[in-house]
Amino acid sequence: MTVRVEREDFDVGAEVARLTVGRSDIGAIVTFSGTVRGGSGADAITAMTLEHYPGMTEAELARVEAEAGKRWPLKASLIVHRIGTLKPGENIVLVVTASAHRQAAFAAAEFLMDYLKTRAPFWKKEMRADGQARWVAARECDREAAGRWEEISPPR
Amino acid sequence: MTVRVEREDFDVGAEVARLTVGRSDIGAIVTFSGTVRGGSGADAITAMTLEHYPGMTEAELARVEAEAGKRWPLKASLIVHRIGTLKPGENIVLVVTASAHRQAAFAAAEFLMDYLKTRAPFWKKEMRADGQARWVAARECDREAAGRWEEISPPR
Amino acid sequence: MPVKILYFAWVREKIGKAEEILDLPANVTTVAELMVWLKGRGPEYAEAFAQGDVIRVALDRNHVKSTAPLSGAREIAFFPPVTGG
Amino acid sequence: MPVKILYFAWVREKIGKAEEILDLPANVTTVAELMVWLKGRGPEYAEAFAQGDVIRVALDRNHVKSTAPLSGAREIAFFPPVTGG
Repeated sequence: MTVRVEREDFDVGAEVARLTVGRSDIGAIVTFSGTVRGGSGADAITAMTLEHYPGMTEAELARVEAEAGKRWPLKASLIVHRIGTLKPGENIVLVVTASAHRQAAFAAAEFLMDYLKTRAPFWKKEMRADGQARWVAARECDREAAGRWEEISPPR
Repeated sequence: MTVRVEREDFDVGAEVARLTVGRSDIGAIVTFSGTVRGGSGADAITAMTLEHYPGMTEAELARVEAEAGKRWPLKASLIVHRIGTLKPGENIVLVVTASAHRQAAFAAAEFLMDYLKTRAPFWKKEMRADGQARWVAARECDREAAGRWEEISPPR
Repeated sequence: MPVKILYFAWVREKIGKAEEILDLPANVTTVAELMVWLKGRGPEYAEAFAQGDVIRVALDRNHVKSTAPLSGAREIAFFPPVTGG
Repeated sequence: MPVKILYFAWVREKIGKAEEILDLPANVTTVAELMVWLKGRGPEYAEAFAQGDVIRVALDRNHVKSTAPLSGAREIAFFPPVTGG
């Protein structure tokens, strides 16, 4: 159960290897990588800057990860979130979940992403191709996605 | 959209990089890795051998992948399944899905795994610590997991 | 018309061969009839097909039900429920 | 009692500073009251908090609603809805 906030890029394979090395109790590993989309036409962007609330971010991600560990029988999990200025195609966020079976690993990874999107104090600013900079607006569908976990009891 | 059946191990990070290199239209990448569990006590295993139906396997995986591509707006996908003799902790299967948004990538990866588990002609034989060899029995919960996709209309 | 028959996993082990080419009698027109006919070929077949309802079938590399007509398939495969992934 | 106030993203940009230490009047006891009081500190605050209902608040690094009492929090942060991930 690890949380990191950093400027450097991550390598999905290396992170999975580190999390699972020497273990034979894991049967299923799910990773989610979020990347910067470049958009197109009037929505084309040249870069994205990620600002966060140092201290609260780590605390919030750790709370979210602990909650996932209570809901599903996870063998290991990892959240890495980058900050600073990123170009289209670059990695933003990585979530890894490992469990004995795939259902728990999939559900926990989705849960972590949904909660991270609505609770972790990060803000994205897009640098647009037309020279304008714009703070990204929160998406209503992310609030709905997070809301669904409050009704479902976990499939333990 | 690629399908491979092979003896060699795969590297999750390298496969993701190959699928996404030079692309800025992808926002979400989900990977699923299935690995050999070692079990414990009376269920401890020393190795697992994977047999398949050459020709049909590739055709079935391609059909499953094409079906996922019809149901969700995928930018890329990959299925790699290993054959031969594997030790506890080793990789068995890799599924990668890439889309603009995470919901499609998650759903398609789960769908691919559920269908692969019930349709792709692979059979596992466990070599047990007590010297016995045993064909793994199909799990009813895998049939149920695949069945749920026949009722849901895709969230396009 | 000779047909290629394939066996996988424990079906293969019980029958003792991975494949064979057989000429099917004209009255064997469905998968279920083929399984009954194969059972008559010897005790190893009888044992392999003893639990016929758990055995899965593919005609020319497509999953079919046991009620399916053979429909001129050139390659017929018998195997247990799949356990990959 | 001095309190550390933090501003993030466009709240920070509108106010023109990332943080400040302020002594709050005794009659400011809830998040909502603090937002009203901050609005009175100048046009940049008034603009930042003009759409008070979209601004999110954390007390000592925990999300709270705007109706929450300040309860002696030492660090209060104002920011737009989060957009990470």
